[in-house]
Amino acid sequence: MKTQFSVAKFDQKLQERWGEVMEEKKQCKGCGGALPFVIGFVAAVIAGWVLFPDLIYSKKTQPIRFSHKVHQEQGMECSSCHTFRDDGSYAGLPTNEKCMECHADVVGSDPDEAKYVEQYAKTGKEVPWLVYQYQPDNVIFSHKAHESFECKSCHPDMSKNDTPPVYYQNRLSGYSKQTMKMWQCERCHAENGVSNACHVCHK
Amino acid sequence: MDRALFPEGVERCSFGKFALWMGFITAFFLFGLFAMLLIFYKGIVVTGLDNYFGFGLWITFDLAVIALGAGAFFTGFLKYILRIKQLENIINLTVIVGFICYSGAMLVLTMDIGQPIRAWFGYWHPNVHSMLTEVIFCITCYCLVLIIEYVPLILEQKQLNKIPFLHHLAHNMHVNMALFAGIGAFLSTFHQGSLGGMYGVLIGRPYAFREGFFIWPWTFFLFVLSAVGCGPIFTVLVCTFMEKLTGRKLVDFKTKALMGKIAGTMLTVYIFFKILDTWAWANNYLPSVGMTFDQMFYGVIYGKWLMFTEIILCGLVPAIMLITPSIRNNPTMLYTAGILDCIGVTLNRYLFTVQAIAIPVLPFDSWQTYAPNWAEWATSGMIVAYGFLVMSLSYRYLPVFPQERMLNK
Amino acid sequence: MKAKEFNIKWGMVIDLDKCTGCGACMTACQVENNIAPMVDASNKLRTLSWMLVYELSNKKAAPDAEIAYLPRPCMQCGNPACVPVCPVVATDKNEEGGIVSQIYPRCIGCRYCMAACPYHARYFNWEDPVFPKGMEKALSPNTSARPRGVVEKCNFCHTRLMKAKDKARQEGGNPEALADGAYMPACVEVCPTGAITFGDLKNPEHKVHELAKNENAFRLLEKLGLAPQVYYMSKREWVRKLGDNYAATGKAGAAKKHS
Amino acid sequence: MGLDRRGFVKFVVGGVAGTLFTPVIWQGLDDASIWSQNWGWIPRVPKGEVKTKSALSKLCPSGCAVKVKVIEGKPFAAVGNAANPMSKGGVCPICAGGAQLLYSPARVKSPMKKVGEGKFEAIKWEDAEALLVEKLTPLKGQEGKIAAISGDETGSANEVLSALLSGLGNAGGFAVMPGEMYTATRGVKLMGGNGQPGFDIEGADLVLMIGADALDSWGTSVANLKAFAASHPTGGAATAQYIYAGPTLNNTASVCDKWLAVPPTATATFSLALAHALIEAGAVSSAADFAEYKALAAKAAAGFEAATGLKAEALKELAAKIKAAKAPLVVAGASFGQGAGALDFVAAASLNVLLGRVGQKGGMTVLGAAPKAIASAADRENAKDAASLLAQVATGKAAPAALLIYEANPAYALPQAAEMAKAMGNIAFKVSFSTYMDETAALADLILPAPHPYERYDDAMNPYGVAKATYLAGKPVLKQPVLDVKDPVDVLLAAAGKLGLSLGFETYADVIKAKAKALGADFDALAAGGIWNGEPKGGALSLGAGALAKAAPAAADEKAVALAPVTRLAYGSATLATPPANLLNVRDTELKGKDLFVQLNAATAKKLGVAEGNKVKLSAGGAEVKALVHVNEGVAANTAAILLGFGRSAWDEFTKGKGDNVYKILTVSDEAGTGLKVWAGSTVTVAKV
Repeated sequence: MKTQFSVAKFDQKLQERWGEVMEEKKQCKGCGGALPFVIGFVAAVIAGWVLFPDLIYSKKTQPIRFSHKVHQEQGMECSSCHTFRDDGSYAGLPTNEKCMECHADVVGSDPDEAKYVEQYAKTGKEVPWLVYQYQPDNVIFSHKAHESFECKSCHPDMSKNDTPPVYYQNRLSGYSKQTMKMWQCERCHAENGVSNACHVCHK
Repeated sequence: MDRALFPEGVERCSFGKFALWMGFITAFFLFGLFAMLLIFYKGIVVTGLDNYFGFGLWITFDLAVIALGAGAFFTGFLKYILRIKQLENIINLTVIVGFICYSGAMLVLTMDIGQPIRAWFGYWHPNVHSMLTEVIFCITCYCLVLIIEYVPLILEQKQLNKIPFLHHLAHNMHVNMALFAGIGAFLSTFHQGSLGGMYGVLIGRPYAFREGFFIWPWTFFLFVLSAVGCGPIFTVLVCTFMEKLTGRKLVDFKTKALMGKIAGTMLTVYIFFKILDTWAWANNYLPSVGMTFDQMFYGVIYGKWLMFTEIILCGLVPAIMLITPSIRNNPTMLYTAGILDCIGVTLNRYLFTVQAIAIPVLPFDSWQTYAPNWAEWATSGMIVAYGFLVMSLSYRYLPVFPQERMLNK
Repeated sequence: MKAKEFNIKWGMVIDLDKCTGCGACMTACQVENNIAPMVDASNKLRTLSWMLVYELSNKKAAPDAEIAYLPRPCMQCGNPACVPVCPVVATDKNEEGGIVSQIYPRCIGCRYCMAACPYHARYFNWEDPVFPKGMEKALSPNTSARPRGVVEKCNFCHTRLMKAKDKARQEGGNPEALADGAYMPACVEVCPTGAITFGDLKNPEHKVHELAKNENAFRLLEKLGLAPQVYYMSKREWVRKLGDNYAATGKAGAAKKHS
Repeated sequence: MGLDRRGFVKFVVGGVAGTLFTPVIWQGLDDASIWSQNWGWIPRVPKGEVKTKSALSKLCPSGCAVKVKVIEGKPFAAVGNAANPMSKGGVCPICAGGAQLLYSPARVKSPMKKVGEGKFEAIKWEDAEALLVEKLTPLKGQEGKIAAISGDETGSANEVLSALLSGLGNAGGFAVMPGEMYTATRGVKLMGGNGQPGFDIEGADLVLMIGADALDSWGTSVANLKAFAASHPTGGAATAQYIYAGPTLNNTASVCDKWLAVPPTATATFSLALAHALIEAGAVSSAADFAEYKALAAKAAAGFEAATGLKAEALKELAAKIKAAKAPLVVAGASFGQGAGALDFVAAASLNVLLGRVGQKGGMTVLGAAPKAIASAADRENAKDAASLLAQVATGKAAPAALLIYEANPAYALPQAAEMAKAMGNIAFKVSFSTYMDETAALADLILPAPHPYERYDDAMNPYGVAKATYLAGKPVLKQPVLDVKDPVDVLLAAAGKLGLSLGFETYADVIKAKAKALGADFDALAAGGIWNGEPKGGALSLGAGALAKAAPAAADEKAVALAPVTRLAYGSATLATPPANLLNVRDTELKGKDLFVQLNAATAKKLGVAEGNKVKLSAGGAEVKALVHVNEGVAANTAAILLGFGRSAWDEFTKGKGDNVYKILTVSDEAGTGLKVWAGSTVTVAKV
């Protein structure tokens, strides 16, 4: 009996509620208009373009404030430190061995040089440089095949750079913000009539 | 207590009874949901699939429900394009069945792929040569069409329909339904065919491979025909099942018999070509690649009885039953034929999916067997439960059956 | 779809009369391609073996019983069954050399390609790769480790091809005309009897060019028209029969559709 | 103004719409898929320069000269060393996965002291070494109190062990694990020769392998494979015939021109019956015992069909082929590399004498004793065999108080393994110098972890089977071992010093360098993958008829079948359980889940009343092994073939508890005439369970 009663009551309430909805609708006609929609739209656009990039990227700085400018002023070329090995593979960032040709001991007055000598050269630990052009494991890139291009056609021109730029890392994907995306590789390959077959770049 | 929400002028069971029923179904649904979450968490290693059987119950299930859901597009086509008025008595039901089948299939597909996070690659990086791409696009589009067809039905719910905007929206959608039905018929024909094409193009799988017309192997056309040969009658079976369950008459038998006639006609056309195709396959194609008919079968699990059941018992027999008016007009016989028909088409999908890849094509390889495990059954069961839930809600609250009031006076 | 033609076609000729079934190729393949060891490796329905050595039997009773071992890499078919079916272009045959690629970051794991391949050359990562503690330090640089849920297969150690090309460039050679032996997959390199010969099938200076035309050479399932780039050879008739049933030509060793 | 519900809905809808015009959803989708492509828990692959370093990879019994590929100082792959004249760039399936074994989960990570049944505690090296000296000190000078078992056939470490024992007054305590080298050298003695036999497979144009699985698990298999490959040019005509006579259609037999199914109980009968066929075909020998030999051969021929299940015709055909060959060679060996008596060897080797092939190109050779680095070390062939030693311990005939175990696994890899392991319990202090946590280490009181081949100096003198004296040496690939290990020889030399015994060396490296010097070889060249070779020797050998005459006829047991343990190099060895990377090579007709398969041919299965898939137990000598039946026509008549090397109780998750240890049911008997322990002709009963 009790159940029946409450069911009936619920039923009644439901009916009332529908009535209210109808009422509300009538009251609301014209009120507010499109304004809330516009506010929501604009807020979302601002959040998406301004806040989102800040949220998705973490900022990191290089372990040593390495100045490409200073080295370039010494008359060094990119290829003085970024070399090819005998098998045609690319050595990429120089190791301690290379750096210590000059910096086995402190030779200048820059505190970061002293930091390098103390923390890395002396201990034999390699510097955990952050690679702006980071590519994941599934990519195989041959610098040898791209040797005819200038470094700066893909990399930022570092020769004038005194303080390494901030490293932005995508929190979700783990990629550097400057990681070249696949469409960029593909576009250049297409423009130059080079194969875009999967295995040309993937492993 | 939810009486206010019922369609105009019909009776429904008490809310308590309904809740009990829904709870019962929800239990199955939740069990399947658990399996689904486990699959997303651990990967499909929890299923019975393996290196030999990359496709199994799920793909069979998908193909079967898409074929059975074909009632929606074909009936829509007949009703809105060919303007067979009588079909309006059952058209709503075909739409709901279609919607359940397609949305369920899409959910199963998401589970079935190894990297669901990248499911959208199918749209972003499509391979235009792949039949599966065609399937992905057509199923998605057609699922949208089904939603568009389903929405006005929801909007016609007694209370919602009181809102003028929704009322008008529903009305306008109805007016243009012929357009959607046309689009739906086009899309659906293509992906039903593409599903067949998916197997027909497998040059490495002699059981499935077929020559064809232009880019479409014969299986493309056979799958379209078999789908329209079973979809309408499946809707009839669903309707009859609902009638038995609710104890109310929903659609008059005349309409059902008409659906049976439509299905029967298509099934007859299908089975004629299917037999021709099988004959040509066994006598021309197989010998041309150095294989024999006997090599395609193994033991009981993959025995010849499956093919004979599919083509004769569940193909030829229901086709004859459905095109013979005297048999068709007997309700028991109609339903029997319908059940056989649906089993036949499901079996066909199973054989093309599982048997085709069970056959050791390498002469030194051996037969492997496959049995779905609990996780596959549970998730497939979840989709069935989902279908029951949607159908129950639709039946209770939406004006699905225009004849219901009249028939239950 | 018309099969693409290439100027270079990397291929193998595997002399089954020299394969003892020792399994060094399988081990080297796992090492090169970072396949994590599997605790229950006897469940062959769930293992990953890009290179798999089959045991063939003439099915005769002792003392006439004979067996042969057949290493099965990916066939790199000229007319692959797997490529056109992939919905997301994760696999392709589109590069000079004719190696069928398989790209893990693109693959969505639908396994349609596995259903398509009659050689069972494709494998699905049922689980994430788990190496015994520390063994991940012995990974090869040549192949990225794959997550679960994607399909993978032999690619003739493609990274070695890229490295061989770089070496040719460094040494002033032509990366598109590598010398015989400048590039070889791990299984070829390791095989103690040299049962696998590898090279450019189209280059007359490469040994495989002639070997593939040998009267005892055949391809697996030639009849299906997949046109593999992997050839086998055996002087034993029963072995050749098991390879392709002679259906394509009607008799052993007769004109092969060599392309 | 307050925001009502409808306003809120509009706001949300606007927000969603606005979001569509920002990168949030699109970049989010993209980043999420990139995330799925680089999951943090998927290991990263190394980047950097790949270098190759030469190494002597003694993971397989004969040792492979390899080039180890190293990136960032870490080995990741091994390939053959083409500069090495023995392996000619080949590598075996074990050594091919050598880099991964550096990180085998079975490796002993630091010295361990036993603190209870099956319980160990990690201790420091200085404590471990002190404990070793402490335990040996009171035993010094007491004859019979210290024993050692070495599982290394070729290393100079044996000299150090032997010299150490002699120096401590226990010259007779040095024992070796039973390998073929041991019995074959005894066999040569019975034929009037002296030294280790060698086989010039490369130079032969017909190679008949009796028992010897020469293309997989026997001898210097990689060198043998290279010889086989050279005589079988791809696409060309073969220049040599290979014939295998043994119990199973194994890897060797699979590429042979002919396989003769000979049960392991009938090896000698087969050889002698073949001798008879050859004599019938006109073969004569000037050896003094030819007449006696001829009579023995005739007797064997009479029982040939019954013993082997083969037709006599097969022998005639074979004899004709041998007669037609220019340089036939008979390679004598046990089908699973051990346990055959000297007489099986003599019977097969005598065929080379009969054919006049001793000392010829492509024939059989006898290698003289090699110069030693440590003069006080005993000659290898004078060592005891470990099975005899432990049998004596079991019966109380020997009572050592300390046992040093070097690279050996006697608790697992000796016949009647369970009894051997039990006998070890009678020894108070057992030290295991082992790289891996094997069954013996698990029983030891002190485990001193040995380095992986890439972490140590090591050498190999005359790996069994080589035709001429051969010496290989290697140095570490890694600057630092990946675990807290020490070279056992270094440890022993230091202990010797503390025991007041100077062996003249401080490190194993010095011993090896001295050895190289004694041979006149350049160590650095050897370490770079080079080789030192002596000249092949012949020597007059008899037909061994005197010894063969004493052979007892095999006892016929109607109920039992011959047991043919099967070794496959890829699956490991007596000292190495199947490496994780090689587990995939094991077929599912050999091992399925945790069950081994016993292979029977259809006739044998029928006779035994068993069928495919039946679970059976094989019993002998009070022990049993359970297995599933696999009907396989590649097995000799009345023979049950089953993989050796499974059923591990230690090691790691990859091998532990898989299958059963067939060593348990190998029964030892004394060979008539030689007194050697033999178990190659073991029989078992097979019953359904």
